Amino acid sequence: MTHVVDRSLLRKIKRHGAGSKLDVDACFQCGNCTAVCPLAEDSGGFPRRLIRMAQLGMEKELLASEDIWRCYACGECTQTCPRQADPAEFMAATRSYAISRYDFTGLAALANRSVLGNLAVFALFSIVFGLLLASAQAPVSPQAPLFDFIPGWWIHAIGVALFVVVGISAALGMFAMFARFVMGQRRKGVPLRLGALPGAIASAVTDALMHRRFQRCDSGQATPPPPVEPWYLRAWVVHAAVMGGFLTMLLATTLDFLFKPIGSPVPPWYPMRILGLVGGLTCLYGLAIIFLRRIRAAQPPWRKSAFSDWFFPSLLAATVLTGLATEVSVYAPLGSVGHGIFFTHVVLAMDLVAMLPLTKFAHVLYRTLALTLFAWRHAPAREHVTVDAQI
Amino acid sequence: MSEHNQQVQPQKNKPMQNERAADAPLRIGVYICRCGGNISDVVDVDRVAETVKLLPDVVTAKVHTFACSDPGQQTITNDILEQNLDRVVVASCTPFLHEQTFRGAVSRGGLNPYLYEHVNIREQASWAHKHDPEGATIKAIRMIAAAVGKLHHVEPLEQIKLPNHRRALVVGGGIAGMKAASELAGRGIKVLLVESSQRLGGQLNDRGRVYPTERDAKELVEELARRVRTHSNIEILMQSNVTAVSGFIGNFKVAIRTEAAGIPVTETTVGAIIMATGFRPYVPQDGEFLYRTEPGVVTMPEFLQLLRSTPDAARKLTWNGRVIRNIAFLHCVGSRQLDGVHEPPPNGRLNTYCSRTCCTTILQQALEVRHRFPSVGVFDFYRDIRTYGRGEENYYSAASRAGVTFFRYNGEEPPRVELTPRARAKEGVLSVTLNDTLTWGTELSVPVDMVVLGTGMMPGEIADLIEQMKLATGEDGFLQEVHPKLRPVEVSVNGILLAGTAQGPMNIQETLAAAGAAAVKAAAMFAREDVELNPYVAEVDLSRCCGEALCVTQCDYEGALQMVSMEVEGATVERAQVNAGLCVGCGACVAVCPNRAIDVNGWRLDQFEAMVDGIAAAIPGQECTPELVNIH
Amino acid sequence: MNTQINSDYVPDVLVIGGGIAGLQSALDLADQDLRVLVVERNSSIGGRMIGLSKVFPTLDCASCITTPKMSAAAHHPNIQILTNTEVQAMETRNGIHSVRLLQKPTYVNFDKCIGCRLCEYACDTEYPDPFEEGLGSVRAIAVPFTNAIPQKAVLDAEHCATCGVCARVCPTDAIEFDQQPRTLTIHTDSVIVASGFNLNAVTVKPQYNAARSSNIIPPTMMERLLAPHGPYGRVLRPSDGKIPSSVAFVQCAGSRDESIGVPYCSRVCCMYAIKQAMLLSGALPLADITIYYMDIRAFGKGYEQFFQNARAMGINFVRGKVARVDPIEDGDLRLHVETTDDAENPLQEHRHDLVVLAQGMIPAWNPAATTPVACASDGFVATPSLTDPTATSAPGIFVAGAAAGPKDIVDTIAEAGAAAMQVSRYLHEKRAAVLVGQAVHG
Amino acid sequence: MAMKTLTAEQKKALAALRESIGGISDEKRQKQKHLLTTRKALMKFLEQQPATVPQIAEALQISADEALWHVTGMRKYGKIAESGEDGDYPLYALAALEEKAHSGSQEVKP
Repeated sequence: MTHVVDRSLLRKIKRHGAGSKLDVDACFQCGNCTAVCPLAEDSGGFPRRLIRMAQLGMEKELLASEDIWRCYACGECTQTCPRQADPAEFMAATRSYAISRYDFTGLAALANRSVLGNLAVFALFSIVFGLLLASAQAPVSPQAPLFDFIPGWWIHAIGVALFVVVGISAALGMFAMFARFVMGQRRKGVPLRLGALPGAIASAVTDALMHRRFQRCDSGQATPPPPVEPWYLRAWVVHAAVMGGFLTMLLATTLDFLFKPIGSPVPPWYPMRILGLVGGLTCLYGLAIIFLRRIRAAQPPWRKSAFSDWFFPSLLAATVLTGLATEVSVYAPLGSVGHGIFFTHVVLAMDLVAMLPLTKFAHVLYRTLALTLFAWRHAPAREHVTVDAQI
Repeated sequence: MSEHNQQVQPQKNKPMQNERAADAPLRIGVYICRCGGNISDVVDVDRVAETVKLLPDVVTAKVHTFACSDPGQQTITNDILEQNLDRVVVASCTPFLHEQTFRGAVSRGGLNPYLYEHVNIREQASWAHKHDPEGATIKAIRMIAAAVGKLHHVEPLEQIKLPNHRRALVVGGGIAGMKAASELAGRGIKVLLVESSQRLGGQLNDRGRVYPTERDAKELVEELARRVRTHSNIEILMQSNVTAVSGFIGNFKVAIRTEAAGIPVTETTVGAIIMATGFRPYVPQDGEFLYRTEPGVVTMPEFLQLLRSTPDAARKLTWNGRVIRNIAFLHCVGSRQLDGVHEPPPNGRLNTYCSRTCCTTILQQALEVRHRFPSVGVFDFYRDIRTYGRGEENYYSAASRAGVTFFRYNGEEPPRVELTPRARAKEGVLSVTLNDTLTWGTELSVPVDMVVLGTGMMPGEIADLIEQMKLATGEDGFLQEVHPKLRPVEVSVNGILLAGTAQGPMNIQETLAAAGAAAVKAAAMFAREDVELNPYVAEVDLSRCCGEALCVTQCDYEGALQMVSMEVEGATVERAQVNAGLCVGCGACVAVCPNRAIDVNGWRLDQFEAMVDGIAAAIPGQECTPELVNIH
Repeated sequence: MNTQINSDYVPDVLVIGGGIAGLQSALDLADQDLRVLVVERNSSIGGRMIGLSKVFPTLDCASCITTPKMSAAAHHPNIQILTNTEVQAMETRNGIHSVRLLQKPTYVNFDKCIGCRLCEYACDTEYPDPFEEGLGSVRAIAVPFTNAIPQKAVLDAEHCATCGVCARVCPTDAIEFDQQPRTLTIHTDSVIVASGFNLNAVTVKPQYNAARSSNIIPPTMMERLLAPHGPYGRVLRPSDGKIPSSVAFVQCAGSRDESIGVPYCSRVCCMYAIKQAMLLSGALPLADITIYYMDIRAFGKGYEQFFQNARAMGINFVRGKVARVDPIEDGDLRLHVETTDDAENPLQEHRHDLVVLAQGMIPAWNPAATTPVACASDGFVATPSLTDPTATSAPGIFVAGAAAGPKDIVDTIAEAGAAAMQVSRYLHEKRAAVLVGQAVHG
Repeated sequence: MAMKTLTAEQKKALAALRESIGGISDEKRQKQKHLLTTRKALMKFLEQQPATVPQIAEALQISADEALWHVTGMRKYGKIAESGEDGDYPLYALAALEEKAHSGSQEVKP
């Protein structure tokens, strides 16, 4: 079966890149990016192979590949690319493109292609959640507890509904990717053993949580001599701080939801409060480092930033900051200002969840799925992996 | 450095060879070159030196790492002066490379340069018998013994001096010819420029812009044409062909026929001939990539013509009434051909060489298409992108960035050009299919409306001139230089020089440089009043010649040997006479003369006999002589 | 002082650089009875070429081609040569170029030195030999190398222990410890810039780790290893003298790479890598030899056949840009490459015990800083004329060889001839104009 | 080799040269000393038997590349010569006194 070349795919993907700066057309297929990548394995697929797929319009193959998600954007490829074609940014743009293609609502495509689209989707969600919350708002005095200002049950009701919708949407997106992957493997005639799937899931989730792969990017194996950064500045630690902080806050919120009666007052040392606070601060630390790097733009992957690179951390930071302010206002009532902060926090938190399957944030899901698929694809061959590749 | 200059002067006060007492033994020096290791890795040069030292009259035998280097030459010069040597043997590489070098060293020692013998123990011993060191060593000894034998029979010779016509013939009015002509004219040398067509500028007239300057080829042609047309030292003959060439360096007789009616054949004399006959573009065979079968398949010259004839304001590129939406460019059409992969042309000779200019030309056109017609898709099928020259890699990166899609094929599996199946014909009537190595060997098919064949260069059609002038061509069919580095623009016939693509594929700057290089050799030659030639020509012994003229009938070189009338003892008789300028010293005459009345100076029969004796003699210092023929 | 040339010596042409380009230009001019002064900043003429082993595609030994030209130039009555001399500045007034030269002291009187090397044998200070790319050793006073011209000893003050033994053994009292640098200004009608090229450093791409292993070498070092009288007399790797069993050539290691600021092709690397590979397979019949390349650029006459011969000889060609070279145990190196040759297993690691990096050609001298000659954006001398490719932006100043961009020897020699032709035409026309002017005004 | 004594002018010029290169630093002196002692030790070691570069390096407690450099220099000036191979490494031995290192011409004697 011959493939018929189609140039339009690359144009579409480039729209997801950092402005007009993505120069991936310059790629002359030398393979430097793949060979320099600390994470490239076996097929040597990425990034060169993925760029080639994009150049030729092999969309099916591109979307069926889990490889785009295995990249942690360390920027080594971009730094050393002989044509300065910016493979790392290409990978990021392709991830964004894939999110848009996996999402059936079309909102992802809108949000990811342009600044305006991104803001529009954000505004849309904010208005919807704002109106929904406002609709149940009781007229209360500025001194009233927060959960009298907006009833706790109403927040929970919207929250649960939101989680269900987002869950379905995310599941559909992940299924879209999963199905393409399975079909792709079948086309290639690669056998997949169902029995190996649970093991693959387990290893992928641990990988993701422990940042095992991400650590390889920071191993100093790549560019010598490694100007070894202190551990607290390494990219994977920063990423783990954001991720871990966020998950901790999510855990604290969930535990609150499950075990604490709504609106019941608790002391500041209440374990879930402390958990939330620690999570929030950790997350903020990570975000601060990320912002600093993007502002300094000293080296890839920070040199070029798409709007979405700013948007998602900003949304997260805003959510955390309003959350912390809300905490403060619980113990030191700020009156209607406190109510305003609380309202904003809830809206932002809901935006965050709602935009999960649509934005960069979706990589939490897709990357974990990709790691699973990768582990699954490799499960039968595990015994042979140890052969030294040296010739 | 002043000391070098002093060494140039021969020591006049040294007794010359002919002043030697007749019965005094000769004093022969033998110098054996290691040639880095080219010789000494196989031949035991130290043993050779020790052995040949025992040969009659050899007073010194030395080994040197690079005899041709300055210290090596200095050793020889010094030994001649200090040890009163009167004969010298150098055993090294081919005389082709360094015979002249050592003649110079011998001259600087004050010795007649023809009292010197060159023995080739590299090509003929160490290289030929790489796996038989013993045999090679013995052979080297025997060859040196032959030279030593010969040296007992040589006399000093003087170079032949012939008058030098300070006028050059430039054959071909392309940019190479025009450049060479204008340089020489500017130097004050008369030039006759002969062009077979009606216009100056040759192939370049058919080009658009030239890379990497992106200036119009017309500008270049017009500037050079203006120079040659306006220079008083240049005479131009258009629509003219050289029909006959005879003579020799400094004194070539050429006949030129002009196409126009009524003009008689011109005969003229020139001192040097510059061959600037150029190339011709490769024309694919019928059906090669569907050429001449499908109108959408065109060669690069045809495509250049299309681009040039399409107005700048045109929004669309059309060909044969069809709008072109996608174009494929194929590299290496008619170049880098492989045995067993490509169909040989009727002459049976595959073009195995790289045509050097096609890659950048293709990329330049691809870029122009993308710039002028942004909606046209451009697809490039290559083996290796060879944008080697200054500024050329920019075309490659600019073409990539302009959205040209590249495909890479293995030489063994060229892409196929096919008619598109009816179902997909709306995307393009043609398709190019290949196993793309950039896409992990996947078979890809690209529908296009036009396929441009990146055709390369072929040798010009100058078989008659090659025959006339006894020029050599290489395996590639282009004119062959003597040596790519030592004598890059000279051919084996003295006085004939190569300029530009007659010698092989070149781009414009390289062509202009080659033309300049050819011109400078001519200019140097014309800086002398006389032309000096090697004295290896036949000489008639009138006391033995009986006028049978067998030699004349045997001679292959017109005019070299003629019968002339002369007075001998009162009677007018016909005797053979040699024209030293035309005689090449081949010896065909020597073989047929029944009276041994003709012989070649420097290679006389008695000298050959002495060489044979030298080879056959017992190896000195060796009790049991190894077999004479120890050669595989 | 190493010469008797003074400022009152007025050559017709001053040639900057005594490499193959400069020598060929000088010879072609001198053969037309023009007086030529060649200025060379090293201790010997011969340039880059004299350090090569053999040359492609004929596999002639480089010395066999270079030394006769060096010798011819040195013996030519119309050619003067100044070694150890640099051009400091040049200015042009009324068509006359005034070139300020700096002659560095050699501490040896060249008129007295007879090249006997007794001083060299007596000296007991040695330092890494620059001619051998630092692999061999040379004494603080020495004749630069076997084929050097002039064959005169030169004292290296930086490494000299000032013991004076050289002066004590010199049979001709040629050693002059009190030599001082000397400047002189030469006035001339025309100049040829033939200042050649350098290679960018092996460390230019940090991913190749050349700083961490002496077995990652530049191609010029491989030339010396292969040269008939190279430092080791045979091919050994520099870290421990092992006979290599697996040698890699990494192409485009210093050119065609925008990430290191050298986007252009260096033009000669493909061919010399193939040549070195062929010579290596002769020197080390058991060794594996691999050339990692992006495009093989065998464009010249006979080059493609040379490449095909190398393939037939069993030299491995792997298409892919080497991304990393990591030093591993036993002084060996591991190369990381993604090759497009192998669809099944493209991402490969290969172990070698010697790696040659094809470094990029960069200009050896920037004339734009001190002379009227302009350079182009690639750093090489600009040649703005469409019809006269050896003309620079400054009238009367011409350029030949690698000073005007990377070039192989064949193209360099042709260009040197072309530059010489341009000069002789320029001088002829200029002088004719002066004669006409005199006739008119006189 | 005939040794002359330096004239007063030569001594003065030599002192001036020494000064112009900034004198002979301790570092330079140490380097020179190291060169001479290493060469001496190497000669002594090779008196026992031929050795490879790694063996020399181990015996002399220097790095292998330094050992190779010394071997190279001493080979160039005719002190040692190659004598066979041991595995992947050439062996080096003391050169017989009459075997001078290659110089340009065989008959040029130091």
